Amino acid sequence: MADLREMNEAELRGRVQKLLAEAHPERTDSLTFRRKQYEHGLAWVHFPEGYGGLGLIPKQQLTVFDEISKHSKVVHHDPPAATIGIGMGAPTVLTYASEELKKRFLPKIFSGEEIWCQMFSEPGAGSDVAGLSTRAVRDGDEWVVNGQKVWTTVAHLSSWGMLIARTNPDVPKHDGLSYFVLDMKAPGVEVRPLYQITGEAEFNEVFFKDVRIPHSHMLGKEGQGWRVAITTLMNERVAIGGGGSKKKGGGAIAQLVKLWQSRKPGALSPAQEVLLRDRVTRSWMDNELLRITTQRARAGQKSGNPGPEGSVGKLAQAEINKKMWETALDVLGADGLAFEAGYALRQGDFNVSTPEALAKYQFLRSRANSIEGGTSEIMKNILGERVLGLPGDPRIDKNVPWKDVPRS
Amino acid sequence: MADLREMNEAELRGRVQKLLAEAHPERTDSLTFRRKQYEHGLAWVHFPEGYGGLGLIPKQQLTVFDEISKHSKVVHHDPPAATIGIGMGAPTVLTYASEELKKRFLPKIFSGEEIWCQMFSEPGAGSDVAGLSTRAVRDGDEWVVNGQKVWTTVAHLSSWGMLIARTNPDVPKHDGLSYFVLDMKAPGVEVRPLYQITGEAEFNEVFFKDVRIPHSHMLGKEGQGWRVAITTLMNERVAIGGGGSKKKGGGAIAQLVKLWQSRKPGALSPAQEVLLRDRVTRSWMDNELLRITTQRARAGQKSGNPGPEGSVGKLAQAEINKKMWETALDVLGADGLAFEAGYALRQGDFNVSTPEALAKYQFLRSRANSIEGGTSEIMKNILGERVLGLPGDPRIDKNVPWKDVPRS
Amino acid sequence: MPADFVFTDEHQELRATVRAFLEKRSDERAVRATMTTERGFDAEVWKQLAEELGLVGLIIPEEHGGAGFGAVELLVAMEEMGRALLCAPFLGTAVFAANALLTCADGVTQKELLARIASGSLIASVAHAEPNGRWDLAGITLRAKGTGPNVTLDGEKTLVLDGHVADVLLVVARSDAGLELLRVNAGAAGLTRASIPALDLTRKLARVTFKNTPATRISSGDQTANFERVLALVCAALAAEQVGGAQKCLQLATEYAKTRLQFGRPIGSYQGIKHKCAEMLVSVEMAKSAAYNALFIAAAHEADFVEAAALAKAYCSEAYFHAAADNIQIHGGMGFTWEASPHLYFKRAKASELLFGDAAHHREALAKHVGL
Amino acid sequence: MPADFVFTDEHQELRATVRAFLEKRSDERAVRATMTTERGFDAEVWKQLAEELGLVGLIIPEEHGGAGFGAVELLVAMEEMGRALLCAPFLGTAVFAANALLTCADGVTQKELLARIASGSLIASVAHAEPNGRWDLAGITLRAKGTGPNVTLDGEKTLVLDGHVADVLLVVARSDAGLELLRVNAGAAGLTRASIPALDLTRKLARVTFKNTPATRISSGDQTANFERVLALVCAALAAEQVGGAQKCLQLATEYAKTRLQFGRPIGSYQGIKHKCAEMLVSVEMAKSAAYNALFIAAAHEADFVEAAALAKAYCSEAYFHAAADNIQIHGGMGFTWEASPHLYFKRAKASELLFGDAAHHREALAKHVGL
Repeated sequence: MADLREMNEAELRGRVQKLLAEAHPERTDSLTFRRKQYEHGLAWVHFPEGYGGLGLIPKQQLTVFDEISKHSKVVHHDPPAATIGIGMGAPTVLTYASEELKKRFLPKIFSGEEIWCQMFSEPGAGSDVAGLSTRAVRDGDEWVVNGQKVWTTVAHLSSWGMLIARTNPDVPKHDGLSYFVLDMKAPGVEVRPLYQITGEAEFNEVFFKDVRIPHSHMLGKEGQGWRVAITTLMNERVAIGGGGSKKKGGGAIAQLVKLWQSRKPGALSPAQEVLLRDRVTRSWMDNELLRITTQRARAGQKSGNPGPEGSVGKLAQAEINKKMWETALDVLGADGLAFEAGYALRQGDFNVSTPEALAKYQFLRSRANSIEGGTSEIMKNILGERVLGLPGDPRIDKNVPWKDVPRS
Repeated sequence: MADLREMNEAELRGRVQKLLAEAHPERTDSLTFRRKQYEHGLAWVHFPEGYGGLGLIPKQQLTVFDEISKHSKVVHHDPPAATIGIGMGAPTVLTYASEELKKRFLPKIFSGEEIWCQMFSEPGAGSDVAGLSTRAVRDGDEWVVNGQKVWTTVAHLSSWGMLIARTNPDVPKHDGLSYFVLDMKAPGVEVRPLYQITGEAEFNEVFFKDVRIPHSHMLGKEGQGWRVAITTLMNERVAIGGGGSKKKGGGAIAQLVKLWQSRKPGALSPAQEVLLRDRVTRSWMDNELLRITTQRARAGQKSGNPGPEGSVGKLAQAEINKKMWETALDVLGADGLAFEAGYALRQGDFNVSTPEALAKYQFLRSRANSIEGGTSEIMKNILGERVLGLPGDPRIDKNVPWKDVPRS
Repeated sequence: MPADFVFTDEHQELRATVRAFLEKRSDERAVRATMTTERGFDAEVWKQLAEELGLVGLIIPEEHGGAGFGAVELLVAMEEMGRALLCAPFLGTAVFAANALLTCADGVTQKELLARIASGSLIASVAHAEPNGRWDLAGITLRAKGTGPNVTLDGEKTLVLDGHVADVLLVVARSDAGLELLRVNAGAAGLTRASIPALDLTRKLARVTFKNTPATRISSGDQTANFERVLALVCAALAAEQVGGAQKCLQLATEYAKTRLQFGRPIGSYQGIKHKCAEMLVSVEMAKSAAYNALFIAAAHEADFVEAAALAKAYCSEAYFHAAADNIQIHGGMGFTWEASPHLYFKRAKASELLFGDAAHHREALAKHVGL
Repeated sequence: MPADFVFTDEHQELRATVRAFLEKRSDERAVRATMTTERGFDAEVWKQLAEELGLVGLIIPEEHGGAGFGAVELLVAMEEMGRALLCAPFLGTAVFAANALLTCADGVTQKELLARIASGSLIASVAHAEPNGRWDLAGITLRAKGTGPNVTLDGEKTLVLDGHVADVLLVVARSDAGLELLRVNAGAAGLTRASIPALDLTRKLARVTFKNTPATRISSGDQTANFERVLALVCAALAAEQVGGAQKCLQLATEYAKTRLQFGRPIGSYQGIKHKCAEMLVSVEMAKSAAYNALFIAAAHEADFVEAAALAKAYCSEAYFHAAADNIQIHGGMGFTWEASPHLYFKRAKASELLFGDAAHHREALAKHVGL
């Protein structure tokens, strides 16, 4: 992106005040306000002028929030369903889309009028995303898409989807991909909820049957899809950040401690109590050290010498989390046999009323932690190879036409 | 081997009585008696007549022992140092050696006059034995050997060594090996003790500098070394057998239980006591289940449908053993900081006076359990591939001349 | 005679028969259909289990219309049922209730109830656990009020296997005599039953409350010692069921690891997955040893059966849980979806670990037996 | 201010200096030579540590001839010493004794002893543990007999760090006042000292017995609370040493995995080894967090230091042990030979785990602090 400048604090706050003068959050709905915010270049200050930004350094966005909340009890935050579009879609569009598409997409992404989803993973391409099979075949000015995607959040609410598809099977897997913006309402697109172990569906499956996409909706060039996708994913990383809570004993572990302290008196034998206390203590330690490790990572980045502490979080948290909720269920003991919430298949979030209900829900939900966003096996490879510098597994899928690589 | 017959019980016992009449263990030394035992074909009854056997089925050997012990308080068992020759050397000699060598070697192997050792592993060839580098180069009627072997028990006591060396580096690794019987007193053979974590040396390193072996001491043909070595190793397997003790709570676990029951009163807090009791109980369970698993394996073989229970022993025992002795040291607690035995570098066995001393020795010695005789990683590959039928790792050292395979 | 762990041809045949039946009548589709029903089992399948296979009366003596088989046959049946996640009141009625009657009840009651259990026409459930969360017999506080053959009950029992559909409840209660077994019929006054929404949908549990409810004494004298043996058999049988489930998880994980390709290779060719499978194999074989040992000892009526049952429940509970958890992990994304099967085993594993006391509970009991 | 975990340029410089020195003067050859000596350390190296690097007086205030540094500098030094398996009375004299004097002793004694410790001319050891195997202060039973400044001692202390070569023993004993710190000089009557053959040859321990041995009071009033903080600092420092050792084990294992080839490939390219290394990395980083946290909190004089020290000793003890054990495993056959280095770390790891209470001991303490 073009060089970003730092605007003088007062001037920036002045611009925010102008926005507030035109549309005050306490007196305007989110949609109207966020449209205005975009027009004023206060949506993504690090975006160029005319695209919801002012070409400023990213951290000045904080000044914007600060100034808004200073003057308004109401703050129109990013609508939850819109975060993927705002966080990942917008930067990709900005970097790779045509002038026309930028103007078309960016305002509605930020306002929340149009929800975006990301369609990369496939049933046959989990850890190995670049091995994906969804095909896009050129037909005149259009591409015809057939295939299936999975693990797509908010697909059922989305107007647009970021799609990688294979446009050339005769080259090695990374080279044959292209990136599209897909109209989720187009004929042949079918979205189905994907229910999980808990009965809720946080994700969807998306099926494509002869879906047509105008060539103009390709981002980047044909065959550049992987590079474009990296841009999208880099911004995902930014969105996620380090694990662990901010304060000692905060976050999930506080729930386990509450559960432990309110355990049923007499249900545990003295010996079982000692054994479980030790496991609860281990979980407390794990969570505390995860928190501190994240702090160390921040310190390392700040002081300009980041170490491995920044890379271990995902793996550690997944395993720690699973173990913690296993302990929680054992603390519940016989009461753990009941699952009051039930398994009604449903979309949208599970609502957690009590520490007991949370423990039971998380005991099940946390099994996904060591799989979603990179399995623990893949994370160990990454740590072993990128951090410790160990050699990789012999690769048989490199420099081979995708169509010749064995697939499930 | 030729078909073996079953001799009528009485007749066999009769032959043993003849032997006893000529030389009674209570009145003859081991050497003399075992020479006679060989002459009578009662050394290895499943060997052919004239080679220390009678061509009988192996289990009739038990009748021989039974009859001897029936008539003699003294039994001249295999001399400990001679077991490798008797158990592994003899069958290999019988199968692959020339007439002359059989006559030359077998009597003295059985009598214990000549100790044999096995020289397969090398510093550079541990899990990957067939990748060994010790070279043997033909020079007229002799072979000239240079290289190094390791993990060689009783090498310092041995007259003869079973040696595999590389006679052809230009073919894939398994095809370029030949098998020799080496005179351990030959010039250029140097045996050095290999001290372990405990300070004792159970093993030796053996170095070869221009050592000459007559061609006639090659067993099998040139390039057949691996096949011959398999014969040797198969008989090792027979010699070892399944882990675990015979009776409930017997064997090593009895020592840990004794240690636990005699723990220092008041040294552990009540909570620590509960935690340690639970670990001791886990070790008790592990050992008991290992014992039962071995029984199940025997039952499975007897009933003719052996299952996976026969394959898990080595891996399970190694990990169980290490964990058990870790627990033992934690039971000792502060007293575990002292190592009364000391670390004097020495050959021959550690003598264990008390459960405490045993625990401290085994805590160190058991670390080798998951490495010696096949690392736990290799055992997991074997279980995964041979028992569960999972596909192997991609191999880059197959069908490649040995000299072109990368080595440390 | 000591446990020899030899399965006779009859045992192998029994296993083959049960497996063939369950593969037809308790496949995944059937399990999913049945587990979401209120009653929780398929009446027709239950009828076949009783009449065609004679499994419901497996451990009931022939004089009471059962097959008169022993603990080894029970082991085989439970292992297969665990493998198939069978949804049926087998553990509750055919094992727990039947064995409680055989061990504690008077002849008349035995005569009346056992035959009907064996024929599949009667569901009986033992009401044992109470809301205090304890599994040990000392935790039983419900009082049997009154002297003579008829008493009344006021209080609550919970986690009663299939209690919501039971025709007869066998209630373990306390009196001056000690622990007694009481009979309460389904229709009894002041009896209310509510099924409990369960973590594991494949095994139904109920809460039972008594309000001045009439009950009849069917045991005489303190049943504590008898009851300990009854619970031991239930735990041993459950351990065998856990072994069957764990073995199936290993099989499912291994099959998936062979067929699922990533980066052009079966994931089972990566040591990360391969070694996980190998570790599962080891613990499944150790678990088999634990469960088989308990039930061969039971069959031989040896003294250390209660100890062996504690060992079995302690070890198999953890082995099944880890196998089920690893099966999810090896299945990757599909592993935690509703449509794939791993979560069914995972929930059964955790529930059967908690049922009748978790691994730590049984290790504690074992330690006492062994004198640690 | 809360722990910010920022190492300043001065810290980095200190680390570089200490590492460079130890790589020269405490390489494996030096460690093996020193660990088999009776005294257990190289007097010349000790002199250099004191005079050239100013490490012996690291935490001793400048007014007492020390460097007057804080806990973060101590963390850096201990981490490097652990990495190098330095054989020296650093933990016993420069940390335990020095801190005990600073926290508990009267001004005169401080003035007399601290300067000599800092200069490297005096070895002082705290005699704390007794043969009862306990590490908690309540386990201390040795009585200080007599009133007034001079008392006598009869009894035994054990596991005294470098006690066999100490010029001064600082004895923790009980009197009606509570716990006191007493001074016993090397030559004192009735004092006998025997070095203990140690599991870990790189750290010397001694048994000390008193027979009507004269000692002087150097503290006033009950020192229990003070002593708890002294022990906490020793544990935190030891945790930092453990982190250094664990980090070194990870490095050695990784290097070996890169260069050791089997079947034509570096063993580190197999996931079996690679994932083991990755797990080591995770636990080493978590261990760093534990030790750094404790010592940054100590530097900031925050209230929860004792809690943080328990957390650090509990976690780092296990992390080091596992790293050392895995390092042996990854080294294969060479891993358990005397000539290879892994066993040196393994023994140090286990010994430092047992020293001042094992992981379970400190988890129990932590649980009390946190209210679990």
